[in-house]
Amino acid sequence: MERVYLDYAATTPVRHEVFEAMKPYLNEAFGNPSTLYSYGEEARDAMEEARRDVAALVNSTSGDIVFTSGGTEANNLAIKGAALALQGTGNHVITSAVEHHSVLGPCHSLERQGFEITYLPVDCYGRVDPDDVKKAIKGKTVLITIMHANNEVGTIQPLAHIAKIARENNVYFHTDAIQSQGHIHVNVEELDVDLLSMSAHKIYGPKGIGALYVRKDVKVTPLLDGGEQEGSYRAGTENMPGIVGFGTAARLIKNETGADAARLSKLRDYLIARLHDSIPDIYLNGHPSDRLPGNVNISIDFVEGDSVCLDLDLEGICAATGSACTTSSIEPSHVLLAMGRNKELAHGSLRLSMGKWTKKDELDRVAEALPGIVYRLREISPLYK
Amino acid sequence: MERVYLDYAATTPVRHEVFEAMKPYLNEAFGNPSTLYSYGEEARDAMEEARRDVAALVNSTSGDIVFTSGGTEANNLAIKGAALALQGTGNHVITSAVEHHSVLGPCHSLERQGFEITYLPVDCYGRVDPDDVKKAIKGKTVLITIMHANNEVGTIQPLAHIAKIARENNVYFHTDAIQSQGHIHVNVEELDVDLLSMSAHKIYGPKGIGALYVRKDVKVTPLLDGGEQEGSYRAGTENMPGIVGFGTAARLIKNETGADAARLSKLRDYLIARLHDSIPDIYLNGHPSDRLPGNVNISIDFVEGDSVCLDLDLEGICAATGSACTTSSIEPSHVLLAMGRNKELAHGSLRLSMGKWTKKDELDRVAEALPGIVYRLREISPLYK
Amino acid sequence: MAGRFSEYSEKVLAYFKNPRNVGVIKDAGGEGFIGDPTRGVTMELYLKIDEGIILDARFKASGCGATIAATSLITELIKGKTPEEALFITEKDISDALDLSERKQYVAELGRELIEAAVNDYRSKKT
Amino acid sequence: MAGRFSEYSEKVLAYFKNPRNVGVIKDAGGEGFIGDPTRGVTMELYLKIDEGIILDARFKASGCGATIAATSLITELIKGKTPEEALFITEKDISDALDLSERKQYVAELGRELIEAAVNDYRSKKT
Ligand SMILES: Cc1ncc(COP(=O)(O)O)c(C=O)c1O
Ligand SMILES: Cc1ncc(COP(=O)(O)O)c(C=O)c1O
Repeated sequence: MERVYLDYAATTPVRHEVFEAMKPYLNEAFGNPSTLYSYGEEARDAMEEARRDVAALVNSTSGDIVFTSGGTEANNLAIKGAALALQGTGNHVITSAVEHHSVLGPCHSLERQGFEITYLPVDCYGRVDPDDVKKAIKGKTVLITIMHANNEVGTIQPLAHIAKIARENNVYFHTDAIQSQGHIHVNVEELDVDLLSMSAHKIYGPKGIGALYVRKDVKVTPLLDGGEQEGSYRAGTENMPGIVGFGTAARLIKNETGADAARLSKLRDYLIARLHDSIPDIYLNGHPSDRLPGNVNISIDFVEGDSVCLDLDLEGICAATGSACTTSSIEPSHVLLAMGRNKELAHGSLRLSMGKWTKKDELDRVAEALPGIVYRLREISPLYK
Repeated sequence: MERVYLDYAATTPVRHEVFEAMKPYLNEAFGNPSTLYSYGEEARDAMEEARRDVAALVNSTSGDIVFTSGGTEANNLAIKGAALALQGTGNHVITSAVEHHSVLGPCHSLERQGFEITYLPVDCYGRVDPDDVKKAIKGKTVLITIMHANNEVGTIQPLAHIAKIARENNVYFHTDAIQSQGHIHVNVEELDVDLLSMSAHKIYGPKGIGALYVRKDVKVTPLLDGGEQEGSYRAGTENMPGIVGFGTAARLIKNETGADAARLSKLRDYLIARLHDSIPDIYLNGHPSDRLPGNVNISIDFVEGDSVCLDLDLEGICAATGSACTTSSIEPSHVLLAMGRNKELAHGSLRLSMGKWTKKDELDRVAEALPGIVYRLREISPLYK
Repeated sequence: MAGRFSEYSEKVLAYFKNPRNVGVIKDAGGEGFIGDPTRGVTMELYLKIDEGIILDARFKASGCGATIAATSLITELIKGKTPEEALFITEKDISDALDLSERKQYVAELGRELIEAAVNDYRSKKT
Repeated sequence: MAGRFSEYSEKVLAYFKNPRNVGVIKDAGGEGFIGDPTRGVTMELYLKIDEGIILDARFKASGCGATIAATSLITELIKGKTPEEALFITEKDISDALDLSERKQYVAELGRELIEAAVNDYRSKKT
């Protein structure tokens, strides 16, 4: 039985072209871009080409791209780095309740260091109201960080609107674009952001490499001190194969974004319709249209998402739930709770995220398997009477 | 003309076996170890095997190994992480004047946050005197960080002795073992360290992956907040190919350390002798015997190291100098200055670092080329009268 | 978005795939209810007890795979025992029988409480 | 341990490999000394000046490849010029002639100062 992979939002396979581009840097071309002429020059050229490709994906220039070890580091660098750099002028940060843990984590860490954080609410689709942003701004606000598209429910935020407010109030604006980059149009100028986080393994590149766009003259205190790599924004010997892989992945996806998005949006709406037709008591999470092309997220009443995923997995289908197992219970998704779902429905969430290689017949397999699974689990469930 | 690579201390080529081990994670096996059953399980197993291999290289257990994005991050995590975790109990850190920038950088950053740092002097061979460590300890000392072997001059520090002092005084002890791991015997129990930094690209593994050994119950505040990866010491989707590559590199080098060290020590002493015989006014930097097997570092009077390296490079030989070009001058190596070399000699340093594939005839080529280069540059130099 | 299924043993998977004794018993001699749907774990246990022997046991459960597996396992473990004997089933018995991972120990703990609740209910009904 | 040679242009490399006019001129009409051996950059320029024309120029230099290249280049640039004309050589002239990278601009700056020093020495000797 062929496996059906519907967890592209978690991580994507590496494209073959990406692997081929990385290969030399895992074999003979082992130079360190910071040293040496003959070996280092090739490495440096390849690195700068990759930087241009990554920059181009979000319409920035290569001088503004800092490579990091992934999206998590990019978010940490942006948030803690900007907050620390501006510590003298204020200590208030605005974010939303539906951010990724790698944004909320740094915010909590800043809180422990005496910062005040405002976690803005969202509407039932997961959207931040720009008016709320405006109201939250104080004299001591130094940073606003609102994600571009949500990783669980796929909802796209009204970023340009929020950026305008940030600009008018002279506050840095960061966005976590890790789910949107390459999948929908992302343009640092149109969005007018100061900082934007990226990650390679969501666009068919390797894990362990990401980037932070830092607009010229925006101040960020480094997280990793040491050598002068990455314009002194980030010390450490450069992950050459990763950087070259990221560059290739960015270059390839750039021209495919439009067509992929159109195809996936159709598949997405097809799957949503089929599931609605065949399973009672399910609810779409996130915005019905203003959402990532490849994202389907439903709450299935009376069952726990973890058990649904396990059953799907046993049928060869990889999916995800927003529920997180801890050592004493299962935590419902903070995103769904913030959107006003009750805890029971928040527990029953299932994310099916599609990508470049998703075929319609794979969705058909899901649409055929899921009703039986839900039926079975509801029969066992004491919540289903 | 075959290139002669004598900059193994900067970075090493990736072993073919390492590349082969990484390949599946850059192709079909793209699972995320934190998610999913079928895909994730394989990734998780491979990750834990790699963790065991990395642990074994320094005689620790896999539960104590935290993967990082490289040696620089490992040093930053150890130093800033431990200092911040212990902030309540004290704010004094002891280090040495000859540490790598990725240790000095975090120390400077702590200084800016109100910590007091003691930079211990070294003797003419680059060694820290354990008595100085003892004298430097105060009531508010929370951390001692002294490297195992120096990256420029190869000198090995009397670590076990220093660790004993740290233990007696109940102070955390960290060591940067990035130059020693795999090249000489490294054992966290014999050295009795609490924290130890490693990096894969110095032992024929890939760039962009490293590890921090954290002794059980040692407190370290994470640098990267977010998901619960790496036992919550380090958030971020795991760099699977890097981790698997590091594990393989560690496993392979473990059994070769003794034989490699014996062979390279001989080659090292051979090259030192030949250079001494053929070039006047050169001086060996570092300890004559208590040094890394593959490290040769000389100061060449009357010339600048940068120009020597460039000339060597033009003859197909890759080497390094301790001098660092800045935008207004060349900075002499801080390591050589700390060892008492005058600035002129510190400027004339040349590091030739050997590795697994270094052959005697390559050293002969250097021994033949270098005298002419030095002669030529001295003829141009106004310092040589 | 984490499933962390790789921590599930073959034994958990076997019970999860084919849970034995699903259902409720009307007018059960003893009933136990444990857990909280808002925390993602709910277990129900129904006992049919005659002449001091648990003749039949049925369950309903919602939660992670281990929760469903453990509740099903419990129905098997206690059938044929007296309520007093059932109380001797420990957290460790459940955990061992299912090869539960460290972070799933709480499921065994809840399972133990579930048995207790059902037996207590039986006792209170009897008197 | 950084060389950063990749920032060196072909022009720098050409002058570095085959520096023209290495040497000193005894009893030179003008001499310039710039730099500091403790900072890794030293340049010496010697001018032979007759009837107000720089007939010959020699140099010595120690430092990075760009330093050596720039000092050699300067000897070529100023030969045949009057000292006054030599002063019109700008930092940019040197930088452009060698395609210097941004972080090596200081070498062109020092080169400019070197010419000035030698011309000033010539003037002070003349009076
Ligand atoms: C929205 C969002 N932000 C941040 C991250 C973290 O990026 P990385 O996995 O590269 O650490 C992810 C994915 O894991 C994400 O989906
Ligand atoms: C002694 C020492 N510490 C730290 C590092 C930094 O490690 P990495 O290059 O993996 O960031 C290096 C090498 O660059 C080193 O030689």
